[in-house]
Amino acid sequence: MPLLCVDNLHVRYASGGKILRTVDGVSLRIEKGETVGLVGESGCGKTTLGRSLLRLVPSSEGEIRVDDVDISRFNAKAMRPYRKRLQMVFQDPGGSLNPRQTILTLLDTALKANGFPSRGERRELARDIIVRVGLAESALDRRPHEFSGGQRQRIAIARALVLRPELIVCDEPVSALDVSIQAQILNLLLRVKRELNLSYLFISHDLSVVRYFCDRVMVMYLGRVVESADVHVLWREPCHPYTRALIEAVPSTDLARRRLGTSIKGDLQSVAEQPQGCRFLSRCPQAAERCAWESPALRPVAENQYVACHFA
Amino acid sequence: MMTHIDNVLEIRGLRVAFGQTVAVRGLDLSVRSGETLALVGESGSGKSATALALMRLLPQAARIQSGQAFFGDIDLLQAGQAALRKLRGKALSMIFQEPMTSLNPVMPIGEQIAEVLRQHESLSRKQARQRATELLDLVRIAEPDRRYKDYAHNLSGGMRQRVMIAIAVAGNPRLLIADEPTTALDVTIQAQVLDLIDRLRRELSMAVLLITHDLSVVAQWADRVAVMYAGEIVEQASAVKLFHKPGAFHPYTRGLLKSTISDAPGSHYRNAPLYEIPGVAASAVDESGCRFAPRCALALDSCRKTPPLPELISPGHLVSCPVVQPRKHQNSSPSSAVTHGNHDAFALR
Amino acid sequence: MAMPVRVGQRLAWTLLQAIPTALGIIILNFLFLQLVPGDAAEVMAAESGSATEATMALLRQRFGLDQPMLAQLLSYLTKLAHFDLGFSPRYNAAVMELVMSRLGNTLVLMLAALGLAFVVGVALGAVMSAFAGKWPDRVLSVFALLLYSTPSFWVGLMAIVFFSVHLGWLPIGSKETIGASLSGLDLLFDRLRHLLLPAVSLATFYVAIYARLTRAAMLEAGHQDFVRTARAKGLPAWRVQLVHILRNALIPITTLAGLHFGHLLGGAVVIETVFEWPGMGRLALDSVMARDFNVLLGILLLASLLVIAANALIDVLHALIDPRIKGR
Amino acid sequence: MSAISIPKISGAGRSGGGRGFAGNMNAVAGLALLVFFVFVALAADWLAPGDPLDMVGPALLWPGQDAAFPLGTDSMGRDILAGLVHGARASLAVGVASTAIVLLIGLLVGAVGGYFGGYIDDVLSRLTVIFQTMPTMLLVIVIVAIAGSSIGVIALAIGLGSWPTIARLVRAQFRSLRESDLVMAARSLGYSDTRIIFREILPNAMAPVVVTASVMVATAILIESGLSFLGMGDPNIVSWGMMIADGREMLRTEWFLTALPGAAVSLAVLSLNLLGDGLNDALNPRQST
Amino acid sequence: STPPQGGTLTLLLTGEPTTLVSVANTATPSLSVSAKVTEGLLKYGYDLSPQPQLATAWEVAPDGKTYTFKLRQGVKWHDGKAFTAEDVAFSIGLAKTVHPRGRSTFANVTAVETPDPYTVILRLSKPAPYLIKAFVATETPIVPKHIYEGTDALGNPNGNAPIGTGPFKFKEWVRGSHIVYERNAQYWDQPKPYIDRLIVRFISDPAGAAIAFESGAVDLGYRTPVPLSDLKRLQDVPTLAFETKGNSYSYNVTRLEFNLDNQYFKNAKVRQAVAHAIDRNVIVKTVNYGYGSVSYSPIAPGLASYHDPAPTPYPYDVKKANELLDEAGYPRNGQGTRFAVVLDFNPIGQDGPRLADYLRSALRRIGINVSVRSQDAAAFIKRIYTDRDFAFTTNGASNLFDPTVGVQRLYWSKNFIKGVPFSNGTHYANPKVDQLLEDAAVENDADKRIALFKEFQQIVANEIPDLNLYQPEFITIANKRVRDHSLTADGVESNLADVYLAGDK
Ligand SMILES: Nc1ncnc2c1ncn2[C@@H]1O[C@H](COP(=O)(O)OP(=O)(O)OP(=O)(O)O)[C@@H](O)[C@H]1O
Ligand SMILES: Nc1ncnc2c1ncn2[C@@H]1O[C@H](COP(=O)(O)OP(=O)(O)OP(=O)(O)O)[C@@H](O)[C@H]1O
Ligand SMILES: [Mg+2]
Ligand SMILES: [Mg+2]
Ligand code: NI
Repeated sequence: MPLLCVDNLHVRYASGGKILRTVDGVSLRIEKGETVGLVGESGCGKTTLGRSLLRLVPSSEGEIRVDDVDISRFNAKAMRPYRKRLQMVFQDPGGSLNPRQTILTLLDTALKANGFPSRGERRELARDIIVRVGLAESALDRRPHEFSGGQRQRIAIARALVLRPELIVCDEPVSALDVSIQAQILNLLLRVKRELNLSYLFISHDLSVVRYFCDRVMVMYLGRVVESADVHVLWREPCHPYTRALIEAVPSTDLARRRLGTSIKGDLQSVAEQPQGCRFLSRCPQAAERCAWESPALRPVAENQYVACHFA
Repeated sequence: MMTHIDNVLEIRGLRVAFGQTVAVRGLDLSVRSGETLALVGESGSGKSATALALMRLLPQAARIQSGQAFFGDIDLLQAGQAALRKLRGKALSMIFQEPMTSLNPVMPIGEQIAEVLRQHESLSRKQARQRATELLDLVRIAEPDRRYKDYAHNLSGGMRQRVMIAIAVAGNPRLLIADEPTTALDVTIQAQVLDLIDRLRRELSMAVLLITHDLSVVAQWADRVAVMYAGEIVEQASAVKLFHKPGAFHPYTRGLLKSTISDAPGSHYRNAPLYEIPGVAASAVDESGCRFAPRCALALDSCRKTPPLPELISPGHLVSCPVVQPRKHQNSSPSSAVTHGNHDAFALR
Repeated sequence: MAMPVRVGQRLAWTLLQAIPTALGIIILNFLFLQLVPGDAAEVMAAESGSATEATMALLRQRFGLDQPMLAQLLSYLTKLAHFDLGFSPRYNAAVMELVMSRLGNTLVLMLAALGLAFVVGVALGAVMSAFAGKWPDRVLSVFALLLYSTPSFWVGLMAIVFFSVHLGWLPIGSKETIGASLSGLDLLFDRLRHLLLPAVSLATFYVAIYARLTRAAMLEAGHQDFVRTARAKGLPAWRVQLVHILRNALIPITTLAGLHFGHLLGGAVVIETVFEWPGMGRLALDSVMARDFNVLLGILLLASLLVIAANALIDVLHALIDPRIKGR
Repeated sequence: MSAISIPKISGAGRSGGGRGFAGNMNAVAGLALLVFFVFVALAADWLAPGDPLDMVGPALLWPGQDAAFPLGTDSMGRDILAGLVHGARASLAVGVASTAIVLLIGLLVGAVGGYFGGYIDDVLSRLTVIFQTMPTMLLVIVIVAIAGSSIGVIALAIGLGSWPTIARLVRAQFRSLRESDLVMAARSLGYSDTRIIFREILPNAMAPVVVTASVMVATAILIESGLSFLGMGDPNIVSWGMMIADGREMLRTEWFLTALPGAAVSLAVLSLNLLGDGLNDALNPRQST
Repeated sequence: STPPQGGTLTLLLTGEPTTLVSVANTATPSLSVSAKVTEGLLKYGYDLSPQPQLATAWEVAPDGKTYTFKLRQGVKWHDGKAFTAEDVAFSIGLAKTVHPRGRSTFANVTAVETPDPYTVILRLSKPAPYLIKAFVATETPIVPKHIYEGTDALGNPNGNAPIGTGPFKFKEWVRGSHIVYERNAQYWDQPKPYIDRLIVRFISDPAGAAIAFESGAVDLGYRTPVPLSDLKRLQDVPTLAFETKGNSYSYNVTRLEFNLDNQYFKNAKVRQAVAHAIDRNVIVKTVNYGYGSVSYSPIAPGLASYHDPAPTPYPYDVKKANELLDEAGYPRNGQGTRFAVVLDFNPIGQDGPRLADYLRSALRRIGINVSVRSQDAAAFIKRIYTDRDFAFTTNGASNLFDPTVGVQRLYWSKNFIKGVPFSNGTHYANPKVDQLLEDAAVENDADKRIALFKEFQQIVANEIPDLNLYQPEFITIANKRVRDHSLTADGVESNLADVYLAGDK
């Protein structure tokens, strides 16, 4: 039984009188101990999807099953026990930490709200976790702004970890950080994953990071999953034209692969303008007439590889 | 003093401070005409401060403490406002990092292009409009006539950045400074934008100072690379030298390259953890010795006392590190061996 | 969407939204006013200096005060549904007529004050922001704060003493030379002369606000990226200030101008008293004192509609200044 | 004339010289002035013992004319210095009390509406609009007519007339903060709504509120003086507004009767505004590193 | 020589009238304008002696029960209709039903007869010695029957645009601003009126009024239209003239009224103590800037024949006051306070707050801690006369044209009526006083009547249900070019037919 199983999830925003179908029928599953990557262009709905899994934004349709229990319509009270199990790490290392609280308070509050009544125990857990993410114990008495970006991200990770979750949704946890610090955070995430047998939903727009970090990858385009495959498979044989373009566009330090100036045409669209057919239509090099009116469904093309394209 | 005949820009000893914080400390750099010079370094190393100092657009809190920057026969750092106004947007232009906010939200984009034209060429309103439409076409914006009246919010990030490019190249600049022009954009759009800049560079024969923190971008689009650490250039070389052979010399550059996730097949977490540069970025206040020394595995006692001087280790390859100078190690072992050994040493930590 | 359609839709939407607000205002105020001690009959009797039981009963009946409270409210709302604001037995006149005779004067005063405050304030603010941190900024800042902190009636009284009495340049009180029977340009000029002092007195406070606001908004806008772009284009400083910064700064300033309408109307009570300006503010004060609640309710209703209309106007203005705003 | 919130003066300080609160000369001057006024208000009984409304001397003495009354006496022979000193207490009390009421209502309405949104927000917004469209001064006058002109009622009335400004501000803050990572994180940790509102959002939303509130104290002082001008002040308490109102009849001859309390109002309002500007700079997140 | 013709006179009012005819409303602003258009049967000299206006002759029967008026002939209403006895009879009937005090003034009138178009006869059940003074234009206005008959008199449009027989015709009323009257060229008393146009401006802020006088924006105002404090300065303004005559139709007495139901003030000793604590001379001098005269009696000194000038038995004596309070059982506590009471002041008029301030100050000296309550007129009236929720109050009452009309209402126990303003607010009840007042009301013999009133004054001076303090002096201010504005008892309130502008073209 997968840890998390999402079926045909829809999230809609009302914006400027229009309904944005930001997440439009996404299904996914995450096994215990698995790291699933979610890539896609800016604004395609990655964050929204990640948040809706944790019921931080309401979904309008679809199921979110944890251990086969559908939590998608639970109220705040019923969600309580699940909050502990599903945690989140945000992109902005500082933004999710209350600037007015010390690190100890931050951790302590999280523990207290999740049923750790003993003060001594909470302190112990906080101390333990802060060391575990590679910070000194003295960090507990300081406030977020006294730390560097990388350290703040460690604190955010510590706060997610202190509740011993089973799944952490990591929303671009390293995008705001420098390469040198990026390596530190990724190494940290990997270490705790091994230690605690965690699952990750790892959201990123950086394909190299996803490739390094994930077991399985899902590629999103304008609210839909267009391809989903094992990470090695995807790089070896990308099937969707968008996935291909994406992988091609990744710059490389390898001078041999220096590009010759052929980039994919067209600009990124917003979810506001959703064509009837395939959403990639306007930028697709192999678009055909059929693509204009028939929206392709996600279908298996190989073992563990699913693609939403008529021509894959 | 005049610039070297081949150089569009020559910076000497540029020093910029924000109050107590010294953001740029004695930077020497020259940009040759027609080339793309990449300025790389981690966040806060002073890249933007350098660029803004050249444009003389630093925030009020900042102060240029010393240095010269010759652009032709004009020292940009000394030039008066009138002279600057003549240069900016004409011979010297700049694209900023944030395409979302760099355009005036309440002015049609076409007019924003036309504005710079009317400022520098004495064009009539109509001619300016004509030219602006052509520029929109040049940066590959479809239906330029219609788009002329659009506002920034009608455009996607990539299109906005292209409009910025149109504004920047409107005056046929000799030097285009591009400060992280694509960090806010997607890889596919990033490729489009950088390709466009590259094409315009060739067509308009301008030089580009490309500021970025992404080494792979450098490898893809730059001719030459200058690596900055804590307000100083620590290494300068052609892209070929740095990424190919003989490779980077400065321990910081090497650390950077190493911690960048490789795109070689087989780079996956199950195979090896990532390399980390130990320690945290240097604080901008203390100022003795090599700025990288606290994080450097090779650091000698002397490194902490005397600041290293840049040395030419091969034609066009400058390194500011006395320890890794290849000739110093020539007697004992070939430089490549040294580097390998060091890699292992780093890995052990 | 074409601009006129956008504007039209916006107005229609605002009007629709105004109905529940106006109804809320009426009902809330009606109930609220029930708490006020004393009634219109008592006031009239008190003013007359004497009364008998019979005259009191007569007066109460005329004011409808002999009816139960809910019946009064219901009959008021029924009348309102027929666009009738009721009748004031005190003035022996329809409330609509009373209020309308004052509305124009109040509007003129308010618009003049607001316009003056806006123009002067924005100009001052622009100067302040251009010299931010330097001495012209400091001097003007303190000046603005002084304007802000000086009670308007004090300014008004002082202005009368100085300009009207000492110098004899400007007339005192009222909105025109009474009984002069002027016409055409002379009338206009006469009215402007009468308008000047009240408008200036009412404006001072807002001049200060707009100046500070403009300064802040322009500095805020000045720190935005697009301003750096404009400088990087080699544009002259004045062009950057006026074309790029000011236009963007106007958006938050106009928002506040809309909100000020309600405040101005309140402030007008005092200024109208000082300058004997025959406006709604005075009438409102008088009707509170006289417990003539039909009139007061009418004024409150009209005032709120005015504020709502002003805000709708500001919205339209926004749509003109700021292309990002779309009609809803 | 309630406080017109001066939104986002964040730019103001950045160029205003030094960084941070202490570096800002204006703010320090404002604080010093305010501390002085507060001191005077608190020590009023000690500085000028006795009832300031008492007729203690000959009427209409000019300042300096009689050493016993250094600032002169008014038309009833009351000591102006004593009036000013005790007036500081009344004026500041009205300012502070009404602002406290404004904060109480404004924070509650704004926070609940902004945080929960939806139906509750619609109702509260409508209520806010209703109060906002009513001319503040008129509302204050009506409330004073209902409950009489005692200082408490006046403060309450000014508070009731001015809260929409804060409510709107708080609502806007809450609406934007409720979508922030900060709140998302809190929700993902299973925090209760009350905890999120009071512990996570409120402290981070307070900066502009504090600034506006300091300006509001100033405006309340002005409204009180306007009210006194219209003859609706509390007759048992000396306030600066009342002194101005009393003195205005003699504006032409004994101008010091209005000028002295007028200057006091201006200085107090000035100090609060300077302080507000300073707070704005100090609390502005962009300002602090 | 005859006065010059022409010019515009601007009259200042401190409040705006609600109606322009004082048929059912006797608020001061209405009184100020009413007579300009709507005249009365008689006018009165300073000593309230009757003089002809619409009536040319009048006769009161010796038994005081029949009044016969001969009317002026050839008088026309402004709409051209002829003025007749029918109009007078109708107007008196109207006064009896809708006028605030007409019901009591004309209570004894049982019939109004009009034997011919120019004769009116009033028949009374009992003598009413004050009645002959009640026919002034403002008190009993003669309105056109043809306009009022069959209508609701209070809502009649004539109130907003009056038609009368007076020297001025109504032209326009700009609400909130001013009223314009034009000269009535067909006025029965040619060549009056002398001025072409009369403008009435409303300036409610007294300081603003002072400025308006100085600058010449207004010409004439009465009942002290400027701040008392400013009068001294204005007296130095060369263009202004001051007049105190022409106020005898309505003398006021400012009083301190006790609520005799109040736990403290029902005790005569406490009232006496309060009386001893008050120095009326200081009040006149400081509170009222010297404009007024001390009065211990409710009948104003101005009504010289009735006024009792005897000094109060409770003169200013703080020591005595303290002793009385000790005796009354109210010793001082630690703070030196005996008890605390709230003082309400009548907000109508200028002197209320200042008098209250004085009283607070004065009573504090004898250990009574007074806090002043400020409220507007409506709240005040309700508190005093309807709710009776007060301890004591400063109040003013007009003597009107006769003590029976203006003074009796304040002391007569039968006039203790809740809800009726300016009735017996103290709740004073003394059968002897009731008797004296009732007798005086029907006493036809002038001397006897005076004696009755004197006795009444002595009783209330001793029992002090209220403390009469002073008669404020009303000042009329005029630009020096304005002449003959206050020739009658009602001064500026009269029809102003005699006014002319000297030196004006
Ligand atoms: N609260 C909201 N209300 C309305 N629209 C929203 C809201 N949040 C997000 N959106 C819209 O939904 C779309 C998807 O947003 P989302 O943040 O999920 O994208 P993303 O894939 O995470 O992008 P990025 O890479 O930039 O983080 C965007 O077009 C965005 O404008
Ligand atoms: N307005 C400012 N006030 C004070 N210090 C500043 C300011 N702007 C930049 N700095 C400091 O100057 C140094 C250099 O900043 P700069 O913006 O040039 O870095 P950068 O290399 O462009 O970084 P990034 O990659 O993040 O853009 C940093 O240490 C930064 O903290
Ligand atoms: Mg996102
Ligand atoms: Mg930068
Ligand atoms: Ni206000």
